[in-house]
Amino acid sequence: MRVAVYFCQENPEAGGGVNLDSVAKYAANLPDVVQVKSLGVRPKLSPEPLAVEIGEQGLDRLVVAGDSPGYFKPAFTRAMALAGRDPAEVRLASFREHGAVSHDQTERAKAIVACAVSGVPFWLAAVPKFTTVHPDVLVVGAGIAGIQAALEIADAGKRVYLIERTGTIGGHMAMFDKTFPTLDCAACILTPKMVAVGQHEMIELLTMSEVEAVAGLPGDYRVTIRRQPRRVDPDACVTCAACSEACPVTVPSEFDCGIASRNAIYMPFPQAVPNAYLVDEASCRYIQSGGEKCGVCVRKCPKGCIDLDQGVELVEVQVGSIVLATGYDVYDATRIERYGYGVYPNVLTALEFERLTNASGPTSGRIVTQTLRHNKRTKRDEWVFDPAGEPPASVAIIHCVGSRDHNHNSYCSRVCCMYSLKFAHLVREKLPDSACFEFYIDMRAFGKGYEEFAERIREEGTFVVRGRSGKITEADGRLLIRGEDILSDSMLEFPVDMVLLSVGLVPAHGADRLGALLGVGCDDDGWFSELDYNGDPTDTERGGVFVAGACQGPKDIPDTVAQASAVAAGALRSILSGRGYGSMSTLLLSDIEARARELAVGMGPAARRGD
Amino acid sequence: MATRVNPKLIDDLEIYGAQDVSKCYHCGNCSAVCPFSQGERIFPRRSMRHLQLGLEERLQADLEPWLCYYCGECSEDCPREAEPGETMMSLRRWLTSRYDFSGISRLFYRSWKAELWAILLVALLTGVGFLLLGFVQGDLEIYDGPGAFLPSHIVHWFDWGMAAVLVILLGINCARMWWFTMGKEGRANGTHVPLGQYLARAFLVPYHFITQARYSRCEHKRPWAVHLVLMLSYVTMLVLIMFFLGSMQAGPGIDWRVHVFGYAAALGLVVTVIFAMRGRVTRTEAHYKHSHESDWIFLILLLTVAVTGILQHILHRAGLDAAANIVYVVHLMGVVPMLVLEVPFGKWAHMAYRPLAMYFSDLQPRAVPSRSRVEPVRPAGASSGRA
Amino acid sequence: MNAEVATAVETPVVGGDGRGAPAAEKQAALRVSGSSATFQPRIVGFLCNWCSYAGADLAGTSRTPYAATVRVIRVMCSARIDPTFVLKALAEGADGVLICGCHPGDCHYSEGNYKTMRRYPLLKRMLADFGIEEERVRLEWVSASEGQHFADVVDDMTRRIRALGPSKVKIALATDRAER
Amino acid sequence: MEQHRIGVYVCECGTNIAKVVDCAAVVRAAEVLPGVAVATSYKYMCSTPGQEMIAADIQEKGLDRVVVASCSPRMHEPTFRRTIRNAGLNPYYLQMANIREQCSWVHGAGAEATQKAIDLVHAAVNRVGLHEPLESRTVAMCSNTLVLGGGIAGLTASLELADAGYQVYLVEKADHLGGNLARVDLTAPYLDSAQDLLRERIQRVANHPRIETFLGTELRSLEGYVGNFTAAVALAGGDGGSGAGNGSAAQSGDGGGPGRWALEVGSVIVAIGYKEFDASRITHFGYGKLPNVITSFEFEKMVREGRIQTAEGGQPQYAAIVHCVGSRSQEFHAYCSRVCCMTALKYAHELKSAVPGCYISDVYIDMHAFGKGCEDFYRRSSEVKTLFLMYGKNEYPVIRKADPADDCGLLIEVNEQLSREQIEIPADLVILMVGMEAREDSGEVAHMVGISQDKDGWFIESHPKLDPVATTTEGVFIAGTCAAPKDIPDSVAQARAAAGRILARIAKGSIEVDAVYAEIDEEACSGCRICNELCPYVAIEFDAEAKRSRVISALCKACGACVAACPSGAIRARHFTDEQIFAEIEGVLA
Repeated sequence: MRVAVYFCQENPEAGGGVNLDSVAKYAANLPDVVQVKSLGVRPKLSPEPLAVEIGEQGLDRLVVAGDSPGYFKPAFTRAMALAGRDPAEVRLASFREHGAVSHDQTERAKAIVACAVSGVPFWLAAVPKFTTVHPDVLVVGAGIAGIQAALEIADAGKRVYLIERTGTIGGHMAMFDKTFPTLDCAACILTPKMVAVGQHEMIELLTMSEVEAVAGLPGDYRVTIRRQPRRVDPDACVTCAACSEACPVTVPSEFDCGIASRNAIYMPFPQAVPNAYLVDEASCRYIQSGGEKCGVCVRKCPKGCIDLDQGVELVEVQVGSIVLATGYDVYDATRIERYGYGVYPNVLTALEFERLTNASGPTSGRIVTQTLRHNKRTKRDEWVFDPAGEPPASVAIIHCVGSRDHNHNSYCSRVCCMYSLKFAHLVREKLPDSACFEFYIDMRAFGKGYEEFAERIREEGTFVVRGRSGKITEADGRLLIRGEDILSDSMLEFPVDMVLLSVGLVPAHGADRLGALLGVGCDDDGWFSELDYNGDPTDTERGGVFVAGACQGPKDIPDTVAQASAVAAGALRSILSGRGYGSMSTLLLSDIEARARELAVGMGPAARRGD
Repeated sequence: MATRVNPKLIDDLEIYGAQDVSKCYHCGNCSAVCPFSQGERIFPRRSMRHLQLGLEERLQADLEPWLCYYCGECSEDCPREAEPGETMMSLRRWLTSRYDFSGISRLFYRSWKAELWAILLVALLTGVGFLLLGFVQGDLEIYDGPGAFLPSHIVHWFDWGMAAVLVILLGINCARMWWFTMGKEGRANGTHVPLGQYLARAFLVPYHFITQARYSRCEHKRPWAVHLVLMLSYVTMLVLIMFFLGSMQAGPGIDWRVHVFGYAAALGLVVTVIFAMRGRVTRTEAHYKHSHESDWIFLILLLTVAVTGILQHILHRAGLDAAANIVYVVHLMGVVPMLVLEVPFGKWAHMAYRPLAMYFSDLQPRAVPSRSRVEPVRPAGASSGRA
Repeated sequence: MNAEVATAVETPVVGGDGRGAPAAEKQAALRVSGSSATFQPRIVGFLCNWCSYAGADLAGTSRTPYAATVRVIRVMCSARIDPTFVLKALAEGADGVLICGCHPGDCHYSEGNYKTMRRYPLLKRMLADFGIEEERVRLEWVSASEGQHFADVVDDMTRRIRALGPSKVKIALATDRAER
Repeated sequence: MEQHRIGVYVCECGTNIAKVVDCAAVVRAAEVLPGVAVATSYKYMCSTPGQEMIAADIQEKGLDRVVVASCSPRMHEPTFRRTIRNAGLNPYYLQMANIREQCSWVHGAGAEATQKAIDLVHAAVNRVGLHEPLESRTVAMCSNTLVLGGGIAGLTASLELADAGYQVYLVEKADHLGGNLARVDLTAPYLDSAQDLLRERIQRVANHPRIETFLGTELRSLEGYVGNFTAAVALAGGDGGSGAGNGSAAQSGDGGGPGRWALEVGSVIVAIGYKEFDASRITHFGYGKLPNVITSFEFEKMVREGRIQTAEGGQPQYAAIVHCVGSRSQEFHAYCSRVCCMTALKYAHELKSAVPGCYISDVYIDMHAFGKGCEDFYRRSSEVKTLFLMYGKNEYPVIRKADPADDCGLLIEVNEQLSREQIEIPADLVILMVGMEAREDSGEVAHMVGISQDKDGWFIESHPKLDPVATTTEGVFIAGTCAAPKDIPDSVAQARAAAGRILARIAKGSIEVDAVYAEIDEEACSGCRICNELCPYVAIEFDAEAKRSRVISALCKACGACVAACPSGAIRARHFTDEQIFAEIEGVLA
């Protein structure tokens, strides 16, 4: 067999990755390789001359190597056809796609080329050595992904350590009002699972905890967890609220995205799990004053379960598998000045609106504009959401805020279109006389029942405008919104009472640090990198470490849940069989070469069927 | 009747500087941030669309490119780096070449070498011509008065000749512009603008020409200021040369009544040109990011003219008449190509097209149905409403 | 204790209710179309757990309004519905009985609904003997994806029974009680 | 009848119920009902405090029956059963009144809705008094799994289970593995090799000791219940296809015979995939009539074979790609097929590569570039000057032959939305991005394994959000595109998810099955055997000596058909007894 290797780079930036010269040298010395050519970045290929070359050289197989070499494959395939060779014998050696991204992964790149040359799929040859696996599992992050994964594994009778950074599990989903497209309330479907987690005998729930350090090898990790003091005994607390009623401090509530306030000792929300109060160190007067002032909650607590002097605790757990489900944060809308978020009181982000329209939110689900109130304590006028406030007569929803934009995040956040439509529905449902406008670029309603939902929203009388609004300014107390209505070929400029910004998703803060601790890479946008985009969307380069949900890339609830269960499968697979995969980094070039050689025998040409 | 898409047009426009137009995914951001995008005149997005689709007829009839002053905001906010501002600029270049009957402009924009050679050629001819004139009838040692190397009255006549040529060339192109944007379009949708309106609104041309009023409405003010100074200086200079050349050239004493204007204008020209050049080198401001070769040629030419103009004036005052005369010839070698080439066929044509565009865009809504056939040409846009 | 804490925050929203409005209109419409404006029939619905009950739930999740006349009793399969259930319901004063099952061929238990289908005519004959208008008992196929259909069925049946007026049995019962 | 101590709990469900139903009134009405000891309402009964409230009352106030008036029992019955079990009550001492889905969400605020809620609660109270303590039985969990469909989803699921060390029977109807993906050359958005992905999976499956592959084989019937199914598979349509893999081994035990196997499995994964939309159904496109109008899969073949050319054998100078063929339309399929947009962009790149000079028009409605790396992929295709044209939903472009004078073979006329122009696009080759459809045999399969389909024929998951791979039938799971259109990563994730659910069960070794089934009072039974024929699950056996029928409870699925049919009223449907239902009837009509 006579093989030729062609190097071409699709992406100039990514070209800086592996050391192409040394890979080329290596390729030249591989058996069967008769020619190696470097075609540079985005080469202009024309099949005809290639065909001639193939004919002259009598080539049986071409290997196209580089970052995303698939961009050039069709040219080679056609060349093979023109030269009368088997067009299926064009093999890809995709560096980036197979994890050879940086300079120190040149060896990996060589292995990828070696596999392609011998016509063996890389993932078939590149299988790390198996390791024995400790039966316990660590799940990091207790949003819906973490909860789902933890429950599935625990239901199989395996021990799960579920750690969560905040004081309660539930994540973002617990903040939502309704969920698209079926509009059943998020609480109704999530709280049972939260309760189940709280009650499950196989789940060890550690809230207010973060991964501090990771030691050990795949299958046997020793993880040190830093546990912030809750300062309230969750088992003793009966959530009687005596403490919070006594607490003199009020600060914006994180759970309500700052549109409502809480005390320094508080419950994130009524259905929180663990269902107990906790003390916010940053705002607690006692702690800030070093025990000098206040401490009234301790005196008020009928069960004496508050210990304001409780300290940080380091917990070490031994686990075989680690599941990353750290989820996402929302894009900081203040970074886009022209939308005036943070300047105009009635420009809200999606999450703020979720809380506003939520039955358990500060206005009991009434959609109202902010009203100016005099705060006696601070002696200042403040904008507040008053349940008796004025409902907006018109609401504008702007899609793709911080997404699909080179100046911000170039990627699509995947969920915004649908939740924006959901908002439109909620507005029209609760305020039938109000007008609602959606400014979108592409209506990405791709899931099961989504397109139908989008149609329904239009029928409900929401004005759906194709064209992203450019600016928001204030005009006599109302918000003046300006944008192009492309489909009706006209400019729009009209006042509204409320603007909702469909902010995109960004990786949760600290995800990069966690990734570094665990040796899990992140892509250019900061999302955790999966092992293989298509084949292994929930595995990672590091053996025994899995990713689930939005921390791997924006996702809606069904896709997140599916991934969480998939991860559970991965963990259970290795637990039940007692053997798990090691890390890719432990693979030696020689191993892969050897394996590729033995597999090459009996590895026929590509499956070509179903025509 | 459906219009045929021409995917090749964007390749052609690339030569005029529109490199990124294909990146646009039509979010409408640019139109929304542009203060001029209003009512019927929606741009830059719509123009970008016409360009992507290669609808030449439409583009040729569009006035929008002239209504954009390239403040650069749309380009800064563009989510896809499609450079709407630069696209509008390129469309202006393209339109200039379309309006031009001779095809020279098209040649210049597609090959800067050709433009350069043409300028050099004309400059050479001018130089030779004036040297002959000088040596035949005058004395190199005399700058002014009897026996002057280049007597002002002759140069003056020459200037008027120039002006006539210029007006004719530019006039024809302006007429074509009118035909493309008003005449043909009007016919297409069976309307015409009554002559009365043309007369009533005619003041708009000088108004916009002098004040650049529209430009001042852009978010960024500085480009407007710079442009205004440059333009006013240029016009002042033109007036001085056209009507007061005698007293301009007179010397060596300084005749403040005229020269003070000369100094102001010269200063204005030099400063703004240098400012523009600096901008195009540093590329900090959006509207200076991309420079077409023609932009550089234009600036360099203008600078030479200004500098030589000042220099000959100084030399004359310094009593170095011979040197002054030589520099004067060089000066004319710059002026002439500028007038016969740049103004009608090059970047400078916009000083005519822009105010005209304002004028026409003001007139278009005033069109009335012609007695003949009346039917709208655009498909009525479906209402955005309860779609 | 927690109950108080939580309920204290909550005060039911009245007005500004989008879902309520259409429902109300609908009911108004029903009233005028019905023979007697005041009469609100009571219909007992026997729904199979797998298709029809899910269908009725779907009507809920997709907020499809329908008349508040039907009272649903869940059974595993329409085949479980013993004729005596229907008679019992009528005897207890129901103005109508609605039986819903999966579409023929879709039965979760493969052919339960066929049995129902076969039983139905017999049931009708029985009713005729008792002198009960046959429109008061109705068999409908409602699948898990037919929330709208279920709503329509209920509304339609409500309209028809309004036209019929209260069931004789009911009146008899009423007078009966009155005498006692 | 002995006095009970019944607790009635009315859920406000935030405002979902409270805004329409006057919960306080319901509570007042419930309080006075016979046997009711406690009646109260709460914001979220399903929340921890809510559940704790019930538990506390059971212990402190000695409740022996519980009624929860809230959402549909299909949602929270398990939750509250668990609650009262933990509080020491038999889980079947619970009755729920559905006052949300079937009351507050479908009725306007007012007396009627509240009255209905009261009636439903009354019925529940009546009924719950008659509930019996039932014990759900645990049955053995067979660790074998049947996987239907050898596409990427089926392959992935099989490997996941087999790698965990459990037997898998992989049944593929076609004569080869790989499914629809076998026809694909490159995957969007990174243009990696689909064949490598597939070869890796197939190779591993082929060499896996725990996977038994049946090619050209289909499911004929599925008997039994979760953990204990018997699947009959047989060669498709009698003809062997390419033989039955290595399937002719041990398994062809009873019910076997040539080309037939009876497989003992504990769970079933249905991953039968999709079929492509038939483009000839849309007349505007002239597919099948115009020579150079082809479907995406036909183009895929061209790419694989390196022969991207027109019917006349020439190189296309203009190519056009039309999106949403059969998808997002009123006449055909309302849903979006989810993968076509990215596939279309892939084709644009492939064309650029194979036919450098070619001008490409991409005619779309909305560009669904939502996945990781997809938006970037979209940007790149516009950078290489793919011309994107937008048409309106349900305003199909019209494809027609060009005049000989034109420099192209075909013309596509479309009302272009972004320019509001009626334009025509030159094309020599038109690629129709055909959408996904449920397979013809999906109905059959659904019926055999006992799962339901939505209006489009996709299989219905037990919960669209929180349970996307389980179905209403215990032990039967769905994965991949047979549940709805999906791209490769999502299909793979779902396949693993299904495997995960099964592994969890296997790990436990046994599963609880519902305690609800029919039983025959042998005294009352007349031995008429009517019920024997009636039972679809042959769960009723006849004892010849005793002349009595008997129910095999493990097989009984509690449909109650026999109960209604028994002339001597000898059969009781546990938890659905006549008395209980009568009580309910009295309740709703009280």
